[in-house]
Amino acid sequence: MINDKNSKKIVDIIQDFSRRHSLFVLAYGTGCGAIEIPPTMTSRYDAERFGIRGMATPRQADLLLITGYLASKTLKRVIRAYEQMQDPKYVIGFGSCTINGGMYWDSYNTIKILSDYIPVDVYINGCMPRPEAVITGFIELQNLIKEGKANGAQKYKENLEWYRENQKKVIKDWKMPDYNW
Amino acid sequence: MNIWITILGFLATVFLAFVVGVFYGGFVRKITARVQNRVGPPVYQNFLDIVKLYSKKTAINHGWMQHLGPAFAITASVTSLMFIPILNGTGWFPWFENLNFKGDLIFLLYMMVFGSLGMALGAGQTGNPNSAIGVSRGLSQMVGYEIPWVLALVALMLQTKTTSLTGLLDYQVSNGTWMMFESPFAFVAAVLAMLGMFHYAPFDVPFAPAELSSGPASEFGGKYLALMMSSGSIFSFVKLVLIVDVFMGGASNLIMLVVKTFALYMIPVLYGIVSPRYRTEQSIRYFWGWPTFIGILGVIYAVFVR
Amino acid sequence: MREKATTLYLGPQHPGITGNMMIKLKVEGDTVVKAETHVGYLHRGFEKLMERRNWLQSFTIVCRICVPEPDPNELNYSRAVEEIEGRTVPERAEWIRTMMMELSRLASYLLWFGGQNGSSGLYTMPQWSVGDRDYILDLFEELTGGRVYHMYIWPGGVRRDLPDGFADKVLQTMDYLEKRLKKYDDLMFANTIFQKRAQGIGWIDPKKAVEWGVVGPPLRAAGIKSDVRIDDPYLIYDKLDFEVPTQTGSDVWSRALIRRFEFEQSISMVRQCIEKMPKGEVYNKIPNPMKWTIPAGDAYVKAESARGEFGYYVVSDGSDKPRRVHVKGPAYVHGVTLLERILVGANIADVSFIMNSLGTCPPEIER
Amino acid sequence: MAFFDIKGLVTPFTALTQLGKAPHTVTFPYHKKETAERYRGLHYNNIEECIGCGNCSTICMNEAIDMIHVDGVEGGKGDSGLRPRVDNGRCCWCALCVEVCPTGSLNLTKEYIYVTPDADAFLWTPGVSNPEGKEIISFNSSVETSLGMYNRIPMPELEGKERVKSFAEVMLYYSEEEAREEATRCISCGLCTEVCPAHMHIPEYINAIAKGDDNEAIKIIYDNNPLGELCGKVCTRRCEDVCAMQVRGDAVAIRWLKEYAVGRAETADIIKEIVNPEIKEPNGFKVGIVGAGPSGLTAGYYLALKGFDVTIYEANKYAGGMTMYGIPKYRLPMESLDKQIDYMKSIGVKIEFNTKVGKDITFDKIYKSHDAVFVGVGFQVPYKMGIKGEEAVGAFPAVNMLFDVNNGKTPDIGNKVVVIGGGNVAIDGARVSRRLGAEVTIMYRRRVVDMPADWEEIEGAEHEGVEIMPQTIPVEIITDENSKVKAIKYLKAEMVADDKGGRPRPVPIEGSETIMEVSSVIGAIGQEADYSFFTEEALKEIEINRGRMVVDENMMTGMKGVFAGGDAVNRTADAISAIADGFKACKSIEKMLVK
Amino acid sequence: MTDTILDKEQKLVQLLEQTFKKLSGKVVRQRRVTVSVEKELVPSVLSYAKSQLGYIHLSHMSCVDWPENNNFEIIYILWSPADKVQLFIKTLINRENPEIDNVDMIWKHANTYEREIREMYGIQFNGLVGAQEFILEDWDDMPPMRRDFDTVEYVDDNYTFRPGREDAGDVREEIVKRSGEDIPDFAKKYSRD
Repeated sequence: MINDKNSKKIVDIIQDFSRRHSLFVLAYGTGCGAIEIPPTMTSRYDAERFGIRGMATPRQADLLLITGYLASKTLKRVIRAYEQMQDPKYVIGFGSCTINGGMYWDSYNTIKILSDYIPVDVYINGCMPRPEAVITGFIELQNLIKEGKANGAQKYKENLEWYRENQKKVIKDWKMPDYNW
Repeated sequence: MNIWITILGFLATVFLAFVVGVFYGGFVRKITARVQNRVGPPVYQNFLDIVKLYSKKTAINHGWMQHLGPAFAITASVTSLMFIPILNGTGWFPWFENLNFKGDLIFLLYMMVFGSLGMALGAGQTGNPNSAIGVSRGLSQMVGYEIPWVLALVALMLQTKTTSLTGLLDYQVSNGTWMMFESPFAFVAAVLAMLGMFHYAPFDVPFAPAELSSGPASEFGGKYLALMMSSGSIFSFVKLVLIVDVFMGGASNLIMLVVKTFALYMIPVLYGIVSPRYRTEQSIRYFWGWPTFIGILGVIYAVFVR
Repeated sequence: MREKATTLYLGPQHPGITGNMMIKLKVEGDTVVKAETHVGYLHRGFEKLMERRNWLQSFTIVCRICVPEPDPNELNYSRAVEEIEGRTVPERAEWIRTMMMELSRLASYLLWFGGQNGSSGLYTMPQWSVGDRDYILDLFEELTGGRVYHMYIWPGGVRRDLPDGFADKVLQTMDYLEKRLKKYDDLMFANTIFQKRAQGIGWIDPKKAVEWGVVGPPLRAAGIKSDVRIDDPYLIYDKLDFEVPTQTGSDVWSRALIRRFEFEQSISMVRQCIEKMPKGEVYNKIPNPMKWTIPAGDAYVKAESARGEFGYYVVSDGSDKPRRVHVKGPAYVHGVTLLERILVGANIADVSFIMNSLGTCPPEIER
Repeated sequence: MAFFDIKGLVTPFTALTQLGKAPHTVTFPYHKKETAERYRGLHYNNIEECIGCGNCSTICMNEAIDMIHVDGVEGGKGDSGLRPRVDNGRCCWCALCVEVCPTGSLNLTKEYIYVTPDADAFLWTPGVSNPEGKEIISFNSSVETSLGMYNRIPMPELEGKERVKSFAEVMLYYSEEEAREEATRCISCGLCTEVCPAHMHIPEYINAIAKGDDNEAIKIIYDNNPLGELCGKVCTRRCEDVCAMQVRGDAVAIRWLKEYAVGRAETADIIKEIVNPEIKEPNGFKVGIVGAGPSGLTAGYYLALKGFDVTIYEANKYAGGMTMYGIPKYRLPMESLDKQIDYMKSIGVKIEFNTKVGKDITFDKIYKSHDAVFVGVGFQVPYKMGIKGEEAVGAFPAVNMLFDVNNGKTPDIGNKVVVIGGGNVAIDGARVSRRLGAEVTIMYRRRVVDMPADWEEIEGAEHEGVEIMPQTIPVEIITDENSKVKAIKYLKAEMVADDKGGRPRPVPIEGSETIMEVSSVIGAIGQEADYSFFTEEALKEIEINRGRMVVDENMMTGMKGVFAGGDAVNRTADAISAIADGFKACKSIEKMLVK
Repeated sequence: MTDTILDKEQKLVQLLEQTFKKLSGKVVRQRRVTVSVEKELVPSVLSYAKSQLGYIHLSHMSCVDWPENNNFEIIYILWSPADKVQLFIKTLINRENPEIDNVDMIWKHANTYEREIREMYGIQFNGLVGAQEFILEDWDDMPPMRRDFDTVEYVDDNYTFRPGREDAGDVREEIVKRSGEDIPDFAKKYSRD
């Protein structure tokens, strides 16, 4: 019965459903958009309704929120955190800064296009996005998971060299452990 | 008795414990949410979390001991479950009592520590300082709450002159009373110790997120975390049933069981909602203060008054 | 027995850290023996960027310097520019600015109530207070059009007048907050466990506080009555009736009490602003922003933010762009030297607790 | 701390009472909280109202706004045809773009949610991407709140009563401070340069003034207009009609700023020093120019700079053509023109005064002795009014009167003057008559709003006590026995919409005939050119259509080497067009001869 | 403003000028005094102001780059809670060899300012302890706050922007193209960016 095609499907459906409705967010406020995370998570907007909750360490988290600009110093830590996360994992880019540099487009210390360094599944418009927009972003991510399109992690593995090259361009002193994939 | 029926029955128990434990977790999240003026997740949220975590790929390797840690934890929970009578008397599952033996209460005391020790070894292996500190805190705190807990059980044993759970249950059923009325001091001491056992605030010292990320579990993700969450769910059920069995006369059917355990569960949960966290030494001092004092009172009460 | 020292990295990814910074702790057992603040994870080079932006364009980026409390930035920048240029501000605008400052103080304290208890483990409190902060953000949204980044106070006044019915909404929110403050009292300030956690922790030597550059609530908690609002009154603070509470404990508990009492004062100040606000213009229009030049000069203006003295040093060389804007946030002095010092000897359980009590906000350290 | 703090243990539990209360949660997305009235969400741009000035793009320090071509927007006068596109990967929703939008077409809306996995989808053309955005506009700017400086710095001028006493200049012009302030109003979009016939570098010189670099401003003005002061005082300034600030407020006083700048250079030497033109080595070519009007002078100036040997033949005593003789001196004082002409002379332009082509020198001779000829004769011969009694004494064209007055004569106009016409010449005639001490009435066939004269002129005339009688058609000049003007008979007219969709026509009202006693009638209904100086051969080759010479795109007439410009060529008939023609002809001549 | 109101401020300037010969001060406005000193004198002026005059609070410390004069200006802003006067102490140091004595023994938090200024301007503070890297990490370019550091150039060298915006037009150029205007080079600097 277990090997039956139909039952496998049911398992998949349950698995997908739970993946969708249980997103553990890594508690890492990388930029100023982090200030809208507390309102999103707390009583006024309560993202826990969707099974979204904060997790303290990358090992336990599924979802990395890049809340706005990334200083090159933070980028190093973000890459580390991202690589420590376990598959399947997703990234949401908040606001203008992750898309095309945002208001820090001419800053010497922030990266401009986030998807050059880590794969991003969903972008949320705003500077910074309101909690409603953040929740819409979560829902969009859930839809993508449902459709099987949230495969940023897959892309990262396949194009690891390209990503590494970009990352090393910004991070001059590359002293990072290789994580066991 | 057919061994297969026993095994099947045992699996059913584990399943029951798991489901009830996970649902309790969901209820706790819901109640907490409502106190916090919000809607909160659906009650089945913890199921989704666990299923999702099981479905995650796990690619962490910090040595064999790390793999064993969660395994130890779940083994300890399941083994403890095996020795605890879920329902008393000759209810639906009479075979449950089969694994009980004389002196199993003492065995249980050890078994319950075993999981924590296993976790400690596993977490220690990960090399994450947060884990190490969390483990040492957990063990220190355990030393704290074990004292009133043991004192309470000793009081009961002295009072009922048995070291067997079934013996205790029989005593309560045959006398038509609950030990919480028979031995109130021991009950209070046990409940206060129980606060520590459940690791809700103010005794969530080992996992304190703001201090230690998530303590021992820092390096455990995916399936390990799922295992730990399952084990935690079962284990909280185990602890609840144990106290219900010991102090509240057990339960004759499942509904009674749920009512009693849930009522008991609310004590640490509600206290946790309104309390900040103690520091480790404050926590230990707390357990070595009033709870221990009451525990000693209980022993004295058992020895001299009864 | 001397225990082996462990190195513990608190951050940058850590739930206990405020914002995005790192504290490198040397720990013996549970005791911190050495703490080192590492910042720069949020460095965007604001001051460099402002050299490229003209006087008005700079106004929109200053509020990003401190996310939890953007208004003192806007205010200070505007006041500095006004001081150098000699531009006057209509009186109504000054009142609205004051109201904004006090509302922002309330919002900041609510966030702080949340943060302080997030690190202490009382998770109900952040859920309440951060949720309640949202009502103030609603007011901001109504007034300025933005929830967090208001970009409202600009050189010459404020951008828009109060919308219709805004005063009533403010008063309603103040009533609500006052009601909620009682609940906070019950849950947090009266809580034995919180008191036990907070008392005697993170002690700052009152004799050395000034020398270490301590400002704001931590300084008042050390018994020194120092507040820019009374020392060097700006806006219309000299027309408001308020008290500056002080405590003597100089520990986390005293700092919490200071904030709690100031919360009440701020509510009353917002009410006074609404009551006494005169009618009139709100904005002394600047010329075409692309051609707006400021005569050469410099100014240091300071304002009392929720965390202490917030200063802006602005230098103009007579062109249409600032020559230098240097921001001094209270966390700049609290977050590095002071924190490194008072963390020594603390229990690791209290590191995050103490950091929160100082109101450390990394973006204003590195900008 | 008490040994056992019972209150501290119990009171926290009161928090549990919240358990029974309704949650505070906004259950988004099931229930959406209405955003504030002035919420700063996504942009909306009213494509029709937008003039594509690009001020939003300039103020944006994030370089988030690009000006792009949008389907269906063509652009034209006062519209660059570009529309803003916002890169939401840059925008910070500060709404400065809204605050500086001179037309108020750019707004922010209440809509703010935009979530997509596609990072390239954040380019947002407001108004095109969200055509329905108009209903949910939230953050907008009004004239009061906007950062645009919509009010022109008032120009100081003489009191009406003072003015009529003399021919002193009416406009007192900006002081340095006023000019700087006025110059800062300009948003430097450059829409004005397109409609300026000469395409002067308007934003550049205004910016130079705003920055206090007056000399640079003069230099920029002299780049393609050697008669800056003339234009500064009397230009028809079509640029101001399309000024971005004019949409919601007063246009930038471009003309007066130009006046201010060139007015800084008080003598020809100073002009030369400031402009410091680069005069090329003589290239041996000779160019003859007929008429020292604006077009001739311009062509001469730039040709001289390029090394040509230029000779201008002028019939009158002074250079300047119609600007000299047709514009009253309270508008354009003699000195300012002299200064400019002295400057031109100083760089090598030769002017032969009192040399009327056709009389003192034949056109043929000029044509033969030069490599190229530029004809800038202008319109000097007034149209006839075509009413009875036009030949009477005391009835004369305004041009002639102005010529006389500017030549220092005082024509006898009596004490009651009627001026017929609605153009600048009519107003000039009226105002000059006022200064000569007469009561003046202007009769115009259409309404006041239809008058082609500058509104400032009309206003000025009214201030000075000139009465304007619109919708009035004179039919007869009644003379006395000495055939001197005695009265004028006129009809009232009503405006009738034109069947063909043109502008409304005046139609006389039957029986509204009125007679007004007057001492003089001044006609100002237009002029035409005098082509009698052309030889017959030349006239064969030069095509003349409805009184104007026909030229190709190089300003060359049908006769090779003969270029033409100014009023005699183009229909707009103002100084700046003439200057533009001269500049263009100069380039063509250079192209023809040198390259 | 009458003289009596500025009494306090003028006295302060006089006192400082008498005590330190190589010092010039002026009263900028009420509650604000600016003095300029030689860089060698800075520690002694600061400690004198702190211990003798009651300027116990170091409000701020900053640095401004003036490449046109080839120097850096270091500013110490002191505050006296008793007098309620801001005292600006300014000193110029040579841009070629920028060094100055550190003052973190007078105020502990000056250490933070100095570390930042050292990193951002490349000014050496004699005797300053603390890690060299403060805000930046692995920075190998010119100290970024110096005026001659061009951040846009740096960004162009190190980062890329998202493509798709190349079709952007410029209003002025569009008009120029359509009308055939010819802007001379010397005028272009006045054109809109």
